[in-house]
Amino acid sequence: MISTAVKKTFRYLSSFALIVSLNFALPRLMPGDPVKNLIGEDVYVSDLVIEELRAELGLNRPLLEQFLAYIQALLRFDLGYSYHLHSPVAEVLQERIGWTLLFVGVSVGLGAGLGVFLGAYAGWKPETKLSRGLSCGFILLSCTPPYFLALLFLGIFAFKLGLFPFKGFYDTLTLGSIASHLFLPVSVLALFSASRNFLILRGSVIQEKEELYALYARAKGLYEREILFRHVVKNASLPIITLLALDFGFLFSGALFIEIVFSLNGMGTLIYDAIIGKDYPVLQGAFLLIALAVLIANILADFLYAVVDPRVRRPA
Amino acid sequence: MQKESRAYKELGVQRNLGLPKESYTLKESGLQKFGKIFKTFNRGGLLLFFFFFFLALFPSLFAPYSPSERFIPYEAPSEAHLLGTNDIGNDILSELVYGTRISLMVGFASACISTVIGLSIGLLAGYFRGWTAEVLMGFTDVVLLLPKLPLIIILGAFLRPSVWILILVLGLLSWESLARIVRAKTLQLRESGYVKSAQCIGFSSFHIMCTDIIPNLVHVILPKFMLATASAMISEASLSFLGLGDPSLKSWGIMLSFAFSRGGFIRDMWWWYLPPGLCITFCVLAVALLGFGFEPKTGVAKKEVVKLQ
Amino acid sequence: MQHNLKKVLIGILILLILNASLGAGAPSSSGAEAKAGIGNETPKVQGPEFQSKGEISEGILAYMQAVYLGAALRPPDEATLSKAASAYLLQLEKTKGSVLKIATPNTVKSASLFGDYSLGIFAHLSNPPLMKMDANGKLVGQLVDCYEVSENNTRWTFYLKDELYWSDGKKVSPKDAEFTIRYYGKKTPSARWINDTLKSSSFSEAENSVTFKFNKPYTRINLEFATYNLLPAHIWEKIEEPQKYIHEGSYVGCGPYFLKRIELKAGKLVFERNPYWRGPMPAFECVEIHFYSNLDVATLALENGEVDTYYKYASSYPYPNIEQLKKTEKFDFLEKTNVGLIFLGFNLKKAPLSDRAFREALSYALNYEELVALETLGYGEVANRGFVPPSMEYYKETEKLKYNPAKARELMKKAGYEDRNENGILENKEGDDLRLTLLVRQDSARTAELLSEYLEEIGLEIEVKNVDQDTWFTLKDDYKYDLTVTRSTPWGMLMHASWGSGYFDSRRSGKGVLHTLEDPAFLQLCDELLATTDSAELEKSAHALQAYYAENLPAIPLYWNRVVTPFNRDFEGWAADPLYGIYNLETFVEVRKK
Amino acid sequence: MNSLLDVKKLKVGFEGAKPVNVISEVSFSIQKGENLALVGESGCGKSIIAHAILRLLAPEARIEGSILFKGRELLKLSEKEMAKLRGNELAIIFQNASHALNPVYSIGRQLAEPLRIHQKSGKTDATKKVLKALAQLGFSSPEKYLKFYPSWGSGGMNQRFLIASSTILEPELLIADEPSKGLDPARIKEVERELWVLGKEAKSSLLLISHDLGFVRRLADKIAVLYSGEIVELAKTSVFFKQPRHPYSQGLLGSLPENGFVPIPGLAPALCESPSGCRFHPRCPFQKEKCLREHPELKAREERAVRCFLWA
Amino acid sequence: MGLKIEKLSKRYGKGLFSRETELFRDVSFKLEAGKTFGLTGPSGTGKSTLGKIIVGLEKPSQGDVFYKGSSIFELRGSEKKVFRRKVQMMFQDPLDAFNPRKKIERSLLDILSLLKIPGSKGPDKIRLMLKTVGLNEEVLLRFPAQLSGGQLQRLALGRILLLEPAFIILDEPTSALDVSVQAQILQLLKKVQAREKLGYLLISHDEAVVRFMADYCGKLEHGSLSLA
Repeated sequence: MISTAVKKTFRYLSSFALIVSLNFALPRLMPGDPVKNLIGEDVYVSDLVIEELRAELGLNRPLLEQFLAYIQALLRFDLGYSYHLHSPVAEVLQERIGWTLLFVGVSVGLGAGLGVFLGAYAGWKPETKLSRGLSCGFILLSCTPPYFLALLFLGIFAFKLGLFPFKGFYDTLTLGSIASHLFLPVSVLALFSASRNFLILRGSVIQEKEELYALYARAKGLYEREILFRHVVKNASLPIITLLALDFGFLFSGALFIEIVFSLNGMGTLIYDAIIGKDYPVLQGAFLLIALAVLIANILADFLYAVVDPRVRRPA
Repeated sequence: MQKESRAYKELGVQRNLGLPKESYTLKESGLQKFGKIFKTFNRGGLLLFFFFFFLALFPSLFAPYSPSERFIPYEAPSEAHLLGTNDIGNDILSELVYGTRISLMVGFASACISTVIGLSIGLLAGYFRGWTAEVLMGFTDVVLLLPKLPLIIILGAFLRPSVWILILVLGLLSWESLARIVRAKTLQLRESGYVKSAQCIGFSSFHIMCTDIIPNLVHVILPKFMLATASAMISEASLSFLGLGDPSLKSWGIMLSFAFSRGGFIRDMWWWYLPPGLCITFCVLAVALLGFGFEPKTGVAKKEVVKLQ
Repeated sequence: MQHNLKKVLIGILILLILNASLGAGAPSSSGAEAKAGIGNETPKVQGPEFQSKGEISEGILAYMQAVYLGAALRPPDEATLSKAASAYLLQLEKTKGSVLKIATPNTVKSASLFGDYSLGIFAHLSNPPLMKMDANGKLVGQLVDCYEVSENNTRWTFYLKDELYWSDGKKVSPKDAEFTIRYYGKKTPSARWINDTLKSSSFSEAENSVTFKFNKPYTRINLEFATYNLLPAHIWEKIEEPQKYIHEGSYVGCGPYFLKRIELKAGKLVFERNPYWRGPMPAFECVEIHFYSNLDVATLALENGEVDTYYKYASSYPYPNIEQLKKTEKFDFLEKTNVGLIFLGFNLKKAPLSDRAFREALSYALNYEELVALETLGYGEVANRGFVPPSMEYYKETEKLKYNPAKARELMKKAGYEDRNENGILENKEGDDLRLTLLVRQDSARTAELLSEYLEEIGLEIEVKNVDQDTWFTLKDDYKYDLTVTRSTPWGMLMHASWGSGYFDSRRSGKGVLHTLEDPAFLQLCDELLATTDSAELEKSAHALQAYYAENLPAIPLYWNRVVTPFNRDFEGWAADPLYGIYNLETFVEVRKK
Repeated sequence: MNSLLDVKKLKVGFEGAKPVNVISEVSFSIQKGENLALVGESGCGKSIIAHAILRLLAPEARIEGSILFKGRELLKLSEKEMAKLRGNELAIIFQNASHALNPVYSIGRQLAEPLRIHQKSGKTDATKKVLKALAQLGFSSPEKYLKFYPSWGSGGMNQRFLIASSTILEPELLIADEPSKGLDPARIKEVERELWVLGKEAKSSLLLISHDLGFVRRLADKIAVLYSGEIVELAKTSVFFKQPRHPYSQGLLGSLPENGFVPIPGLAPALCESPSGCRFHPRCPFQKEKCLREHPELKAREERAVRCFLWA
Repeated sequence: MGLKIEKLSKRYGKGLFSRETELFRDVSFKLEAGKTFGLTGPSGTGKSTLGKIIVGLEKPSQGDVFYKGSSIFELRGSEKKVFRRKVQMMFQDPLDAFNPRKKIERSLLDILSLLKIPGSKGPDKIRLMLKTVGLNEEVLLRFPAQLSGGQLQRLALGRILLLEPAFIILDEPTSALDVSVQAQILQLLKKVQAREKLGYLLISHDEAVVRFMADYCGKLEHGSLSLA
């Protein structure tokens, strides 16, 4: 027990270390001069100014020194300064992540619920027309690029039918406004999340229902539905916990496309703008944040797993 | 032991029915019905896949024109141009047909890279235990925790837009789940009687891995390979949308991104933006369905991957 | 309710008129004094009531003070009611809640008025720069009535307009102008040249003027000052790091509107009428700028009528989308030839493009008509050899570019590029096949496709190299290409010695520029242009420069396109300038619902 | 007749790629309080009979004949009615206890489940009963096990939990499906004791399915020997062990350690390819020509029934 | 010459943070040609591990195994190869002992090619072996899953015999089998032993089986071996 915990901690730490070093190395290894990117196009700037900026950014110091400075800064929660956004990256991220978390969180929740419920049904009765249809639908869905679906949704529901607004988290800061603005993006992301959960749970239920305990539950006198929801689903949905944690990164990136399409000013558009503008500090910071989020989600999942699955927390 | 058969083992019929394992009456009949939809899926998947495969192999047979030939731009579908023409007057159908090869290539090439890496790491870590395995799996876990798509997007932003770099990045970043399954399965297999006997008999580790372990991993590797292909194709399309694709090689993703950036969507030219989108979806579907077909019916492996230790 | 409102209105009006007498003399005189040489038209007058707008403004000033600052109201006196004032207030009342909505893909990324690129442009509405470019491409005063330049071009004096008030009620003073320019020089890297070269500055409250002395001659200050947003010194002098000053609003402005809120989460900017604005009253209470990360979505929103018009800096509304918009029959379009253009740049430092004859031959290889048809969908025209589009000042008519592949081949042969080994590819003078690298950024991928087709047609082998922005900069700066497709922006065309010279002068460096031309004749022309502010001399040199372009072809403009801006038919009064399109003060003051 | 369970001419087949008949015309009955053992080698269809009685077979199974439980035809009951019987009056103990228990629920919960389903017991009431059942099965501090999970205990422990769960409602008929398979000799003793106690105290009848003859001998009142899907000998335990009549029964006893591991020659046929004539004839030391051609009937005489021409 | 096991100990879990658990310590006994050593004891005491150590599948924590007077852990190169063939192990689950993806024929031919027996002699050798273990040639064309436990266990023995070993570790060879099949296999083992002068280490928890087979036996309990 202790050794696995230690091993896990070590792995989490080294993942984090890798992410941090990757984060540090990426912009420095890649082509292009970050300093030149800080200055707008078509603006005449003397070389002296460029050098000044370079010194200001510490890009002329030896790598190791830069790395140490970087680590020190990280320890102070200083993720650097974005010259494009004119504020410390940490502040930008802090400001942006809230809404994205809300948007992703709601979608993940809905997606998990929908996926588990429908997946359980489809796995339990895989031969019915409904569950075949569901399977086909979700497989198709999981095979569609997120932005494509988002644009189609927007085209149909917002433009053609005029049911929902086109952009933004809200117009006025009221619950109704937020709900109507977030309805489409959340639906799209939730569908994606659900499609992944659906497929996993369907397979998982198909497999779990063959387990002896399911047969024994029947031998105890439980009805079909009770066997499914009391015995099979809990076992079958255990993998979803870790899946959700691992998928956290995926969902963030799915959110990226959806945010662009729906002009949501969250992490996704932040990253997109940073890519377009080569805003390295923001890119680095966002990546670090997402990686950290995934890491934390995984730690939570491990913890949750131990709580839910007695096999893991077996006493000595 | 094989998990799925547990319930039926109780019935004691499995082993001595004297039928080939694949057609154990009970097991098969149990799986037959769900097997059926998989089969219908698979037949569809196979057909679709071969359709795309032939498009990729012999585009000139299917495409009415060369993809670079130009006609009147922004034409609606007509007899001459079944899917109309795009912004510079290329025949969209021809472009679509020629795009198949590039999209499939991106998918398969990156899946090959990830499969080779995943298989070797998983196999080595599973077969030889000890510190090397610890290090390999530790590394795998670390990679597993990296948020893939954001990282790919960021790498795509930093690197110059080239299909080859894209393939490499996608391949190098998507091997870890395969490595985990392979390792889990290898660990299981190396404890099996036949590997132990082979070791006793004196076969070399290499021989054992090649003849005893890898063949028994095929049904684990193939679905993963297919799913990796599918996800690489989606990633390529997504990156193209972000403007991180390689516009000189006209994959479906690039076509789609042109359709959006050059007014196809807004002019409601569904014959321009829908076909590449549907092609991606259906090609990925075909590949994924093939993958599901290869999937071991046990699903034990799946569970093991997901569970972190 | 209505009764009450009327009462209050009347009361206030009386008050206003009474107060108006305080400053009645001064405003009327300065308003008419449009000095010669500065083509600032007197604002169009809406009705006879507005003739004495000075009075009204003063009144309103007091009214505002009363309302916002809680000054005591004196009892109403109906006798002193003026028709003008009542009309004004009625107008105010009538337009209450009216909003003009503009869609833009130029998303504001951070709420930093000073730092965000897009926000800086949008802030022209609330904090207009001193100068502006008029519809004909001429530089005229915006906040200044006129300016003077010393003989040696080192001393510039700007005379500010009277009746400019900040939205907090303070008068705009020349100190604000001096502060603004100094502040920009100190605080932004791109304006550091000001800090480095500004020897001294001074202002005179009496003359309402501000003077800048530079340590070397500068001839383009009037142009430069068309970009720096005027800032209220009393607010910004307290802000040490303006770029880091993230503030959602409101901001004090002196334009017809002031920036009320920056709502990034809702994806919009909200401007509100500046209560102290003394010009003609804008017809809307609010102007909202809506951001769309995705162009298609912006278009859809426009089609649906969610917004009234579309604006993107230096760009047209996407041509492919126009047709769709026309179908709705809700929109009219404003067209203006773009100052910026797409051009084929050459690496003049390397054979064969260093050979004028080769370039000459190459110029006949491109199918300009088709480029116009495919790239601009007809919203453009074939360019002249003189590069500079007609929307620029001192435009000179030069020969039109012509497509004639036969002639191109013939000229190639004449210049010594011939396919002697008959492999379909021309050889250079040494006998090697001509393989040229066409370096493009991803947004010009389509153009590159067409160009390589044309060039291969005359027997050149083209390798298209699609790269990202960064790599393009690097390769371009290292001269690792033969041909490249790039674009110039209106600002880019004006920089350096103007007329696009900034893109070619080899003595310059910078992100978007090619710095390939080191021909002394060209450099001489640039220097001449940079040395004068005299319009006659400028015209002469500008014409010479365009003739040089036409003769030597340091780059080939692929087409001149038009900036098309759709606007809702229910509105009228749109105006566009070559630099900022419809986003100018004139538009916002003039535009109103039909 | 007041048999508790009366199985008549039970036939079970499976529809597959190639439909097979695995059980052919098996008939037996169990009286109240009587223990019957079904013995035979793996693959002879013992467990299928057990599952057929509880109707737990996959839907592909074809079941013919009749199974009367307390006079009710089980094969004609609806799934709902069947569910009411299962676990309540008819219970089963699976061989692989560790897998038959749901890994994610506590023992307390799983043991209480039958009470909740069939008796709608409240929580405290159920807990009380569970504790009692655990105590009965020899757990010294049963409270400890309420929050215990199957994966935490050993196989033997789980076997006892499973027995507790299956017997908590004191079913009238308990089917024990190979309860001794895969267990240590010591554990087998424990299970044996519990089953014995159960029969004595709860007055449950027991249908014991096993291939372990020693185990069966100590528990069962009657023994039915199954070979290739049919009963070849049915007799009282004491009689059977003293004097097995069918050649297969004789061979089976001969293979036991105490009889010197004398093997039956040849291999048991697979269920789907039963030989014609007497199914045992290829391995029978006493085979006659008739045995090759004709299929012998099960003939009853002197409290036993044997399917052999020799027995005629 | 026999196989001498001297003071073998096995401990598990030498991790940084996990406690070390001792499986058994100081186990010594001898295996002799033509004789059977029966090893019994409750499950979980390391009987199988002991067997695996002797065939070299696992390493002991302490102790040594001597074959023909030299320690088997110090053998290198070809010597090691030869020794490995001399001591073989038969496992509990016969189905598990064959690669499910290979036909029986393939599995056996692989061994012949390992032994470098020329292709012409192979079929004869296999036929002979099948006869020894009492199987029909038809089994060669089957996959392992198509054979019964008894058949497979016979094949497992036959496969070992192809290697011409001197000692076989029998790890619960019959506990997965039915009574009647168990008897068959035990008889077969005896027959082969008598003919080939093999030494057996029979690991079983079934004392009746051990009594029947073994010439001498020991019981592994609480970590140590007591000889009887």
